[in-house]
This record gives sequence, C-alpha cells and structure tokens, in this order.
Amino acid sequence: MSLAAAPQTRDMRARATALIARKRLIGLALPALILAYCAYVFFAFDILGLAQRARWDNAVTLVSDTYSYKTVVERNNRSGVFEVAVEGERKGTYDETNMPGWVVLAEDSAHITLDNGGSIDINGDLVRFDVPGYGVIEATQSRSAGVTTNLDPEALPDWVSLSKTRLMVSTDAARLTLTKARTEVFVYDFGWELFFFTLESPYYDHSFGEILFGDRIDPARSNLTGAWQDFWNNAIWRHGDTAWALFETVLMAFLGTFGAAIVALPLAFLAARNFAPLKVVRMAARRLFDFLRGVDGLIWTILLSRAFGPGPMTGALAMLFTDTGSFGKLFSEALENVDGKQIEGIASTGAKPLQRYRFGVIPQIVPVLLSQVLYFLESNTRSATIIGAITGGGIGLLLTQAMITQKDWEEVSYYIILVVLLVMAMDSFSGWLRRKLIKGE
Amino acid sequence: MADTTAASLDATRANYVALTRQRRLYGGIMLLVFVLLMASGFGIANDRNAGGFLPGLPQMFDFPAEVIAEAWTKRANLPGHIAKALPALIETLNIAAIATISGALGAILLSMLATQGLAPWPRLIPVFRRIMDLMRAIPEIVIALVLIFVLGGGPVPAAIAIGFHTVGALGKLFSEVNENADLKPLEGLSSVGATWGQRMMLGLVPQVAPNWFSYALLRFEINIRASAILGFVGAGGIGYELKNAISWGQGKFDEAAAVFILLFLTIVVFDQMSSYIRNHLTYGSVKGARK
Amino acid sequence: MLEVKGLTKRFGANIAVDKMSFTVDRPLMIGIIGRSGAGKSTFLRMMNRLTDASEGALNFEGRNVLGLSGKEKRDWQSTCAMIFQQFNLVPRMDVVSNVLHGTLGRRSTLATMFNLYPEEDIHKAIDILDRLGIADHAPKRAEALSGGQQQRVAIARALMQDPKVILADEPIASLDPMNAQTVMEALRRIHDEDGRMVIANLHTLDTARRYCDRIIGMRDGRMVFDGTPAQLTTGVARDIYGAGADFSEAATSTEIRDHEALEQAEMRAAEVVI
Amino acid sequence: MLEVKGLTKRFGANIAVDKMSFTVDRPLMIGIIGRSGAGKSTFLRMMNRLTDASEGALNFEGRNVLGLSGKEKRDWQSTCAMIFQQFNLVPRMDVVSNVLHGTLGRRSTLATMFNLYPEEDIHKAIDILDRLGIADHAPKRAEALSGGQQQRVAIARALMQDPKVILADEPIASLDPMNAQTVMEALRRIHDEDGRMVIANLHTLDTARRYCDRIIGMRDGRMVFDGTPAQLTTGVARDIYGAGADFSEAATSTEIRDHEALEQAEMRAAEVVI
Amino acid sequence: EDIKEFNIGILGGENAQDRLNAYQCLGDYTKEALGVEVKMFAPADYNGVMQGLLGGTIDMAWLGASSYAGVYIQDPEAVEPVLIKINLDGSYGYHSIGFARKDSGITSLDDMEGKVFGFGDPNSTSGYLIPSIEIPTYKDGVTMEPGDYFADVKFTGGHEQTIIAVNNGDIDGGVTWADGQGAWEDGYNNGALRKAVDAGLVDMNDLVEIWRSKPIPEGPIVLRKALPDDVKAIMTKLVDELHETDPECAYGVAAGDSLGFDPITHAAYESIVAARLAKAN
Ligand SMILES: Nc1ncnc2c1ncn2[C@@H]1O[C@H](COP(=O)(O)OP(=O)(O)OP(=O)(O)O)[C@@H](O)[C@H]1O
Ligand SMILES: Nc1ncnc2c1ncn2[C@@H]1O[C@H](COP(=O)(O)OP(=O)(O)OP(=O)(O)O)[C@@H](O)[C@H]1O
Ligand SMILES: [Mg+2]
Ligand SMILES: [Mg+2]
Repeated sequence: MSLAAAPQTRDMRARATALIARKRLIGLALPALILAYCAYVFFAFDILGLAQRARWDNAVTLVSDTYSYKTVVERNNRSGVFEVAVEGERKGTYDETNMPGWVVLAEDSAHITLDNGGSIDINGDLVRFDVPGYGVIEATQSRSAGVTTNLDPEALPDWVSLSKTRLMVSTDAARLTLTKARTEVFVYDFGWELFFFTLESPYYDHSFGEILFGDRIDPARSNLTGAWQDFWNNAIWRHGDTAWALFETVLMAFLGTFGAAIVALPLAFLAARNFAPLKVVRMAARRLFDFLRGVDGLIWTILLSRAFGPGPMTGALAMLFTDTGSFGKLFSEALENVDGKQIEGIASTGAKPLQRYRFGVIPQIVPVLLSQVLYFLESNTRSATIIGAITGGGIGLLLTQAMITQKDWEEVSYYIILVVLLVMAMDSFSGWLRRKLIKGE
Repeated sequence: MADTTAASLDATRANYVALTRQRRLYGGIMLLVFVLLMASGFGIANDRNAGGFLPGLPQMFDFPAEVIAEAWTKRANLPGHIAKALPALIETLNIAAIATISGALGAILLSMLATQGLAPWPRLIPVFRRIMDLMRAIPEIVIALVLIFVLGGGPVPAAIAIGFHTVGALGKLFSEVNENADLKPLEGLSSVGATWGQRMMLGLVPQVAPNWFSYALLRFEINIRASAILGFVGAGGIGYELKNAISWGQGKFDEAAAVFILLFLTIVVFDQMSSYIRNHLTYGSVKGARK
Repeated sequence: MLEVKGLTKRFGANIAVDKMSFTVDRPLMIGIIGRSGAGKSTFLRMMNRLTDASEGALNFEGRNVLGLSGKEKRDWQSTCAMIFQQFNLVPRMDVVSNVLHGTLGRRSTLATMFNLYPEEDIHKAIDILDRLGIADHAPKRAEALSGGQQQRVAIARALMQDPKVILADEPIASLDPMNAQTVMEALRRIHDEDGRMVIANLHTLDTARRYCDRIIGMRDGRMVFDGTPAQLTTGVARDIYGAGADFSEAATSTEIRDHEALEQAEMRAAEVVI
Repeated sequence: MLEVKGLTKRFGANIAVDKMSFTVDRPLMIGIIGRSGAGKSTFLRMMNRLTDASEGALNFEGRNVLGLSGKEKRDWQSTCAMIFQQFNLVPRMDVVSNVLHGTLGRRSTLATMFNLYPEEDIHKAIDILDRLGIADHAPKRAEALSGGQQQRVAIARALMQDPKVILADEPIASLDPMNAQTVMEALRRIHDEDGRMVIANLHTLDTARRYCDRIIGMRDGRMVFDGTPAQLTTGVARDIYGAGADFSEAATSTEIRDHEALEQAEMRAAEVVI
Repeated sequence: EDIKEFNIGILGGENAQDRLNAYQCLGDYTKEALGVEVKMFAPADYNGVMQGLLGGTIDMAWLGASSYAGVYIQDPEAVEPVLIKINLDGSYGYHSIGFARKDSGITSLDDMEGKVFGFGDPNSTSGYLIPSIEIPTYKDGVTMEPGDYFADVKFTGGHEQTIIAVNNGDIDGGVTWADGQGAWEDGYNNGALRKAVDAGLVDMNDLVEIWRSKPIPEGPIVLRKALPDDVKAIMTKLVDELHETDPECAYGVAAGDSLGFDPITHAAYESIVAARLAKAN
C-alpha cells in the first residue's frame, strides 16, 4: 500500500478536496440564497418605509384596551338625560342603587372624581374639566354657537382637539368629548369589568369570601348556586355560551380530524410508492390530496354550506376535506418510509394481504399517525376559529366578531386566552396519549 | 429447562393471559369510547346544523357543478383571469415564503432548545415548550389585525403574523423529529471536543433535515392558504381572491376557477418538489442509491 | 422429499441463481455457504415464495411449490418458516404477539385484526418461548430484547407455524459470538428433537461444519459443492470463495486467537513494567 | 503520564465506578475487561469528560483532567479521542467529512459549519483513511459502509484528532469476527507505530490477551485485576467475571469450534446419504 | 307540504351571542306559531347563510342588500324579500360616506383628483358596490380605474381598515357606511365611524365628509320561496307586527330603535342587482 498506491492516493486526495469544495459551495450557497431572498423581500415589502409609518400609539390604544375598561358617563344634550354605563353598553348600565362612588349625579348635573386628583363637572350644557398640572378647561355647547371654550385655539396642548362642533380632551385618567348631541366622559379603569357578575346580580360587589362563607345574599337561592347561575349567565361575558362555543369548536375539530384520518389512511396506501405499483394510481391519489388541500377549509365551508347549510357539521366536514389532503400526503410519506423487513417477516408466515398491512405496516406508522392526528386536532381547534365565523358557531365566531366589530378588546383577549388554554390542554393531553400508546406507558 | 421452571412457566402464562385480557379490555373500551364519541359528536353536530347530513349528500356537488358550468361557458376568460391573479399569487408566495423561512429558522432554534438530549440548558426545556405552545395557539388573524392597526395594510403584517405562528407550529413538529434523532453521532462529536453549535449543525441537522424540510414545505402550503383567512382583516392574497370570487356567487365563478387552478398548480409544484428534495436528502444525490 | 431442479432466478441481465439442482430425501440440517452475492438468499426466498423463480422446479413431498398461488401459496408459506438475518420481527409488539404471528396463515383475517388469538395458541407460544429459554421476556416488546433474544423470538415464530421446513437466512450474521452459539444450538436442537428440515445460509465455514449434516456451496449463483462437512476441505472452500492461494480459513472464521498471536502477547507482557 | 486516583462515579444510589486507582507511565495498550455493567464504559466516558466524575482525580501529564471546563475541556477532548461500540458517526455524511470532524475541537465553529476545512486537513484525512485501507470509500456516505469499515472510519476520526490517548469502548462488539480482527489490528498498529496510548474496553478475554500490553479487570465498579496478559489465568478470569467453577472461557470467547463438536459433525456426516 | 324545522339566519355585525339572545324571543314566537323546532344562526361571515338559502336549508334570514342581490342573481327562485326595517326618521336606508382628513385640504371628490382612493371589502354594499357605481357618475371624467381619475384605487379589507388608513394618511380618501343621522362630529348615530370614535381610534375633528351616496336600502328580511304559503304568511305577519306586540323583542331583532318593519318587494333592489351584475365578469 506504500509506493504502488501513491498515485491512487493522490487521486483520492483530489477527489476528496473536490467533494468538500462542492459541499462548501452548497453549504454557503443556501444561506446566501436565503439572505438574498430576504434582501429582495426587504425592498419589495418596503420595510424601511413601513417602519417609519408605524403607528405605535394605535398599538398602545389597542393593547391598553385589552386589560382596562372604560365607564361612560353620557349626557344626551337634547334630552338632558344622564346615563352611566360600563363600555357604554345597555347591559352594563348603572341605576341609582349601584352608582359607582366616583360619580355623583344630581338634577341635570354630574360630578366625576378622577384617580389622579382631577375632576369633571357637567352642569347642564357647561363642562368643567380640572386637569391636574394644567388647569381648568371650561366648555359649553349650544345648538346655535356650537362648542365654545376658555382655551386659546392657537395654543392647544396636543391632547386637546377642538373644532367649532367638537371638543375632545384625552388624558390618561379620562377622555372628554363634547358635541351638540352629547357630552361624554370615558373613565378608564384597570381590569375586566363585570367579569363575574353584572350590575343586576345581587352578588355584584361582594367578595368571594362573602359569597362562600357569608350570609345568604339572595334570599331565593343559596349563595353558591345563585352566584354560579349569575356568573354562568353573565349577560356581558356570557360564560355559559362561551363554554358551549368552546365545546362546539372542539367538536368540529374532533370530528373533522378523526374523520379525515379514517378516510385518509386507506387512500394513503394508493399514494405510497411502495404500495401502489401503478404510477397512474399514485399520481391520481396524490393529485386528489393536492386538490383537497389546495382548497382552504374556509372555502370548503362555503362550498359545503350549499348542501348542508351553516352549522358545526358543515365545519367538521370542511376540515375533514382539507385534512384528508394533508393526512394523505403525510401518511403516504410515512408509508414510503416503512421498513420492508417487518412486512416480509409477516409475509413469510403465509399471512393474507390484510394481515400483512395490519401487522407489518400499521405498527410501524402508528407513531407518525398518532402524532400527526393529535397535532392536527390541536391545530384544527385553532382553525375552527375561522371556520366558525362562517358556520356560525364556536369560539371562532365570538373571536372574529369581537375583533371585527372592534367593540371590546378585553373580550378578544378573553377569547384568545381561552383558545390558548384549550390548545395547551390539548397539547398536554396529546402528549400523554402519545406516551401511553407509543412508548408503551 | 422445562420441568425445573414448570411453576414459573405457569406463572408466566397466567400473567400473560391476564395481560392480554387487560389489554383487550382497555383496547375494547378505548375503541368503544372512540366510536361513541364520534357517533354522538356527529349526532350533536348534525342536530345543530341547518341541513342534515343525509338530505344534504345528494346536493353536495351542486355548488361545484355550478362553478364548473360557469367556468366552462366562460372558459375564454380563464387565461385573462389567471394573468390577473398572478401578481396576487406572487405576493402571497412571497409572504408565505418569508414567513416560512423566518418561522422555520426560529422553530429550528426553539426546537433544539426544547428537546431533551439536545438542549444546552435542560432546565429551561419547559419554558421553551410553553413559548412554542403560546406562539402556536394565538390565531394568526389576531396578530395580523393588531399589526394592521400599527403598520397599516399590506403584506408585512400578514408575513409577521404567519411567521410568528409558524415558529410555534413548526417548533413542535421539529422537536418531535429531533426526539427521534439518534444521539450517538452527537455523542461522537462531543468526544472530539465539538461545541454545541457544531454538534447541532454537523450531528443533528444531517439526520433531521429531510423531515424538517418536508414539514416546512407542508407549512409553506398551509401558509399560502392562510391568506384566505387573513382576508378577514384585509391582509389577504390569492386565497382571499378565491374566497371573494367564490362568495360573490354567479358571475365570478370563472374567476374562482382560474384562481383555483393557479392555487392547485402551485400546490402540485410544491408537492412534487417536496418529494423530490426529500428523496434527495434522504438517499443522497445518486438516484436509487438506497442502501 | 425436497427436489430442486434447474432452479434459476434472473434479475434483468444478472443471474442470481443459476440452474440449481439437488435432492434431499429426509429431514436434514443443510447449510448453504458462499460469498456475498452468491445467490444464497435468493434461493431461500424462492423456496419460501417471497420471490418468484424465473425457471426450474421445486417439489416438496410431491407438491409443485413454484406453481402454487393464492391460498395454496400461503399454505405452503406457513409450512415453510423463514428466519431472517435482521430477525424481521414487529419491534413495537410484544414477544408473544410476534410469536403468534406464526399462526396468521391459519387464522381468519377478522379475528387476527383485533389481536384475538385462541388461548391455546397463547399457551403454545409461551411453551415454545420456554423451550428457547426466553419465556421470561414474553410480555416485553420485541425491540427491548437483545439481538440473540430477538433471533430466538423469530425462531419461536417459525416454530409456531409448525413447519416442515425451516429456512434461515444468515441467522447469526448480526449476532455476537455467544448469541450466535445459542441460536445455532437452538436450531440444531429443533432439528434433532422435532425432525424438521432446516436449511440455513451461513457465512462462516466452521459454523456450517459444526452444525450441519450436509453443506451446499454456491458461487456466482451456481452450486459448486454438495457434500458432508468432512468433505469440505480448505481446497474446496477456496473454490467456493473463489479465493487464491493466500486464502486462509481465518477469513471466514469466527475464531480470533491463534498461537502466533498468543506468543506475541506473552512476549509483550514480559516487557511491560507494571 | 496517566494517574487515576480514587475515581468514583455514582448514579443515584448506584455506584458505577468505585475508587478506581492506577498509574501508567508510558503509552501502553491497555485492555479493560469485565462483565456487562462493571463500569468499563463509565470509566472511559469520565476520562473523555462525556460524563462528570463524582469523586477522585485523573491527571494526564500533570494536567488535572477532571477540573477542566469550557474551552480547556474541549481541548482535552480533542487530545483524547474516543471510539464507540456503535461507531457514533454521522451516518448521512460522507466518510471524509466524518474524519474531518476530528478537527472540530481546533477549528472555529463558523468555519466548520460551512465546511471550510483547510486543504491539508483533507489530505491528511485521506492519508489516514488510506493507512486504514478504506481510502476508496472516502466519498461514500458513512451509512453505506459495513460495520467494520465504519469502525475504521471512527478510528480515522480519532487519528485525525492527533490524540495522545485513544479510548475505545468495546470497539469490536458490534462486528463480525473478520472485521473485529481488522479493527483490533488497526488499533494495535496505531499504538505500535505512533506510540499513542490506547485504552480499550473489551468483552472477550482472548482479544484482550492477544492485543494488549496490560489488562485491567473490573467487577461491580471496582478494579479487581491489573496485570500482564500472561498473569490473566482462568482463575483470575473466574474472579473478574464472578463465575463459579462451571465457568469456561467459551462463555466469553469468540471461538465456537471445539473438538467434541467437530467429531459430532464428522459422525453425522458419515451417516448422511447424499 | 309540511316543514319539520325552521332555520333563521341572523345578520352578523354585533356580538353573535347578543344577537342570538336578541332573537330568542322571535324564535319562541316562531316555534309557537309554526309548531316546529327553530334553529338560529348568526355567523360573522354571511356566505354560509347565503348558501343555506340557496340550498334550502335556511328558511328565513335578514340579508344585506348586496347579499340579497347575490342570492337573487344566483337563483331568482330561491328567496323573496318580505320586510324591511324602518328607521326612526321613517327612511329605509343608510349611506355610503366618502371621507378624508381635514388637514389634507380635501373637501369633495373634486379635490380627490390624482389622489389615492380606498374601498373597504369588495363584498360590501356600502364599502364597494354602491360607491364604485355611483362615484363615476359624480361628474364627467371620474372613473374607478386606478391611475385614471384617482392616482390609485385600493381595497383596504374592511370599513375599520379604511378609517384607520385614511386617518393614518395611508390613503387620501375612502368610503365607509353610516346611517347619516345625527352629527358628523359624533361619527353619526350609527356606523363604522361611530364605532371608531367610541373606541378612541379616531377624532372626528380630523376628518371631513367628502361624498355621500344616495340612500342604500337596508337589506330585506327574506323567506325561502319554496316554503308553504301559510308558513310564509304566518312568518311575515309575525315579524311585521312584532313592533306592536313586543317592542322589546322588536328592538332586539332590529338591532336598535326603529319604527318596525314594512313590507317590501324585489323591485326595491333592482338597482342593486343591476349594480352587482355590472360588476360581474
Ligand atoms: N431484488 C433484487 N433485484 C436485483 N438484483 C437482486 C435482487 N436481489 C438480489 N439481487 C442480486 O442477486 C444476486 C444474489 O443475491 P443474494 O442476496 O441472493 O446473495 P447472497 O448470497 O444472499 O449474498 P449475501 O451474503 O450478501 O446476503 C446479487 O448479485 C444481488 O445483487
Ligand atoms: N446514565 C446512567 N444513569 C444511571 N446509571 C447508569 C448510567 N450509565 C451507566 N449506569 C450504570 O452504571 C453501571 C456501569 O455501567 P457501564 O455502562 O459503565 O458498564 P459496562 O461495564 O460498560 O457494561 P457494558 O459491557 O454493558 O457496556 C451499570 O450498573 C449501569 O446501569
Ligand atoms: Mg443474503
Ligand atoms: Mg459499556
């Protein structure tokens, strides 16, 4: 191996150098390609311009709305009637019996005390806003003259917006708007308002301790049942309906995912190279999967609504259609990776074809199968969000509506938290099931 | 061997038979529970639905038939529609591609940090897992909507929303793949004094790349379709065009068909590409060089 | 009993087995030796009908094995058990279930789909495992066993078929020497005690010599030797392996120690200061 | 040169290695033998710093190996190569790349990630492969090689590290006898020619006797023997393996043929009618 | 022919559960009057309900004007409009409102020449369909071709996004819907502007109205044509008289104060159908 092999070794050296050089090229080309692409997208999407145009104050408005609520004190300037309501909602309207402490209503006047030491007085058409560190803003409106104030229109602070018809003063503690039609004060508070009980409920403003251990609050019901009923039927947060919506979401995901798995498994054999020898069959099966996948669940929902109308079954079927496409692809890939030795071992005992699949193939693909199905179950729980918007059910409907109507971001965050918790629960459940079934306890 | 262990053999038999019985029982119960769940779930869903399953079945192809009929009568328009939809497709592809690439890179990192045996800080595994759960659980539409308020419309909010979600989704799948990776090569690299990065890059990546790749491509497809969902908040692309054309009803079905053809072709291309590259990565460049 | 005539297998232009012919008139333990690629596996696979022959005949007890199909073919497969180099078990299933797979050919598809086997089969399976000394592992998953144990499970599966013939394709090639010995002894014992015919592909001359009654040597698809272990001289082996004069049995022997080496070691030891 | 003092490793309550102490003052080829679970692998892994020791000291050329961390630890690892029973190569990568991994400890992370190996390293890798007789396989994927070839790649990787010590954890346990011989010979040759210290866990007495200068016997974590191959008598072996009087070397020998069996075979052959 | 159940589709917009609850009373009356099970659907995206009407699984629904036209075009025999909500001022409709930022100096469509104009959702009546037909009639030379009269014409995705986009200056002008009642500075009494104001996202002082469409008829309450005549009669009467029999329920069903419902026929929507047909390919 010494002298005679020398030329051969030299040849090997050259080949190895070339090999490494080629790998180096590929190894460098891929990141370079990705970088180049990112650069292209950077300019195509105009990231720089976008960064300048970004409006972070909007984000702050939205985000702060997720953890705070506002109570609206409104005077209808035509009728002179006052209304105090949480988020300005009918269902959150205070009456004389439970008026919050910071607002004092009298005949055609209201006095509002703010947390930061300021105060707002509404006296008929006159409003006085005492802003700590700035002074008192006085404004009045009339049908003929519009809005008039004591402010110098030339030197308005940037948190005041004034026109002939409208005054808006936005401070951290409260926002005041004054127009011909109404005088409104929005007072911000931390938390989710009326989350447990609405104002009508006798349990409103009672602590948990009082409800659990205290005297009977509502003579008609025991504290626990009463509190539960009022919580569950809370007219603003609708915990009961939300729970049902969550269930409907899981139901759609469950039916869709497992239905798809049952349909896709036999079809996947037709698309796997090692089980369907006929190329035509294989191509047909794969194109079928592509087709099913190519149409988003959302569109399947619309298509299927014609036959089945809106409702959770339509949503489940839509998921079944798309997921059959995804599962078909994933399962057939798993089938292409099966180890032929096991099948041969079973075949050599004289097993019938079905038995060969049952014992030679299925045990091998069960882990892939199970983990994919569980993963899709979880991810469909999330997709059911959007499908629910069309089928008219599920947490998705609540979520999309809360977002689209932009009413209350705290509701949006409530639903998101629920979805996140649900997904996490499904995740731990699927982990448990996988350990149980695949790893054999 | 036989008689000395006669007693223990009986015990083995009895144990095994008991085990089998127990397994059959559990298996039977699980099967029964599953079937019951499916059946009753279907029952509930069917009840809550506007139309029933059986009466609806014969009508299932009504809508597709209408679409195809209209598209066929106006087939002359198809090329025009396809050409019109191309820019939307390209934009969607760009959104999906950049989201998938950045999401996959994030997922690779997170998944390595969250896999037992690979993680440099094993104590933090649960933390990274929860981060992935969270990223996965927040629907992309929510993120997109918030971003639209900040950044205005356009492709960027969509790309960020999808990318964020992709990190969580792929992270979970990747970490499952990583769990099945053989740790022996990694140990081999440790023994030569390799750093964590070297071990991951040289020991882990070659093993798991084909599966990562396959999942990433599937996710890419899903991300193309996600544009239909993001249409709800005005960040849609080709998927949104399809949804609009379909929901417009009679009059735009030819456009729907054209957009669908485009979308379908795209997915076919990526499906074929995925299987080609997968084989390439798994079996090496030489065709059929299967061991 | 077994009659092979002009058996040939072509893979395209490549002839894997070339007009193989021999007769066996009573259950023997037969070893087939030969270089890698000589066609040993292909012959066994044709016999078990995992691969179809290109030409020739193979009769077993008057039955034309190569002409069988469908149900008859499966019947034949269940009387002609096969053991593989890589065991070919279902690793995720427990040992007894793997052994019970030996009954698949006899049982209805439906019952087996749900793993429903008659209790007597289960008892028989455990008896067989006991005979092979691995009854203790009955409830474990096959993948949890060592190689030698897995191969014994494979033998148990074969026995469960209650076969007339056991084909073993390099049953010990993946095993360490100790396990190899156990497995070969188990095969020999089954042959001796039950009187089943055993045909084993082996890659080491001395194993073949030690355990087999008759040895067939193959080279490039053709039978080049057929005789008793005693007839298998180094010269014959040289023929079979197509080796030149530098061939030494050591190349295919499982033995490592030789005298020269021992002496070396002792000399070295003497030098060492501990 | 190498000084091990009171080295101990506990896994929970279980003591895997128990106060191991010995000194080596020049590069020897050392074999460690002992039953499965005796602590052989654990010792090697502590020495390579794949596992942290619980107690004791290990000094190599005055360096306190157990106290190293970070960069220094990796430096030590790169001068102390390890060979595993299962080869622990990266199966999807080609042979040269696997060998080049031996240089990882010396090269920057970024450069190695993009395959930026210096040309002289590549040439050196080929030379080493050539020395081990597998240069032809250089461009193949590691997984495409046979076990013996893969183990030689692992040795090549170890040599690429240009180590002072080579640790080999049952390097031949997964190999068939022929490959085992090649691998052991390669290790011995490296020791003889390069003067590197080799410590190999072995599970067969005769291999240890044949190739090693010094043999350490372990039992339940404790060192129970330390001497030359010649001192390793059957009685000592019985001690190490904790066997009773029925212990025969055959249990750990790779040799299968014995005279009785040969005679049997000949008798059988005589009976056979061909 | 008997019916076995009666399915009602409810126009989305507000919180779905609120809507379902508001309709609960109507469901109860229907159940009483028809003696069959009643199911109600309040999806956010109305496609499912439209398809349900076409496929015959939804029996009654309150549709948007454009949605009705869509259903009508697809199958004129599917549904018939029966009732429409009357606003407090006695009108039947609402408006598509064009608006811009005050500081941009734009006060009418005349100033929009060469500027960027934004629609909302292409499926929306007021956010796209009507303005895309009516704006070109504003004066000669106005078209909706991007780069022609307007520098560009974009779709923002929805009313909310249009408002944000105009307010942020991403586009110069856009259209959204409002009832046109009350004062501009309040964002009118109802509509997308009002919601944005209440949420604190825009300040009406910053915006000006630059265009207003002719009244767009509210969507009709429709019944499936194939329903038995007596069922149709019962349901029409029930809803028509709701304002008298149960004002609280009528408030819920009409989603606010109204003067009740008036009968209506397809004729009222012909212009919308025409507009929609004009938009089809
Ligand atoms: N499925 C197949 N397709 C094509 N050629 C094949 C196939 N199976 C085997 N061969 C070829 O047939 C010949 C005989 O192979 P066979 O596996 O029978 O040899 P063997 O003696 O069992 O070798 P080994 O000891 O390596 O198992 C070889 O040249 C092989 O390449
Ligand atoms: N990571 C670990 N955790 C817990 N116990 C371990 C671990 N590694 C080894 N052990 C235990 O330490 C003891 C020694 O193990 P070690 O692997 O060193 O033995 P060995 O002599 O190499 O045996 P073998 O020949 O089977 O490789 C055994 O009892 C083993 O169970
Ligand atoms: Mg073979
Ligand atoms: Mg060990």
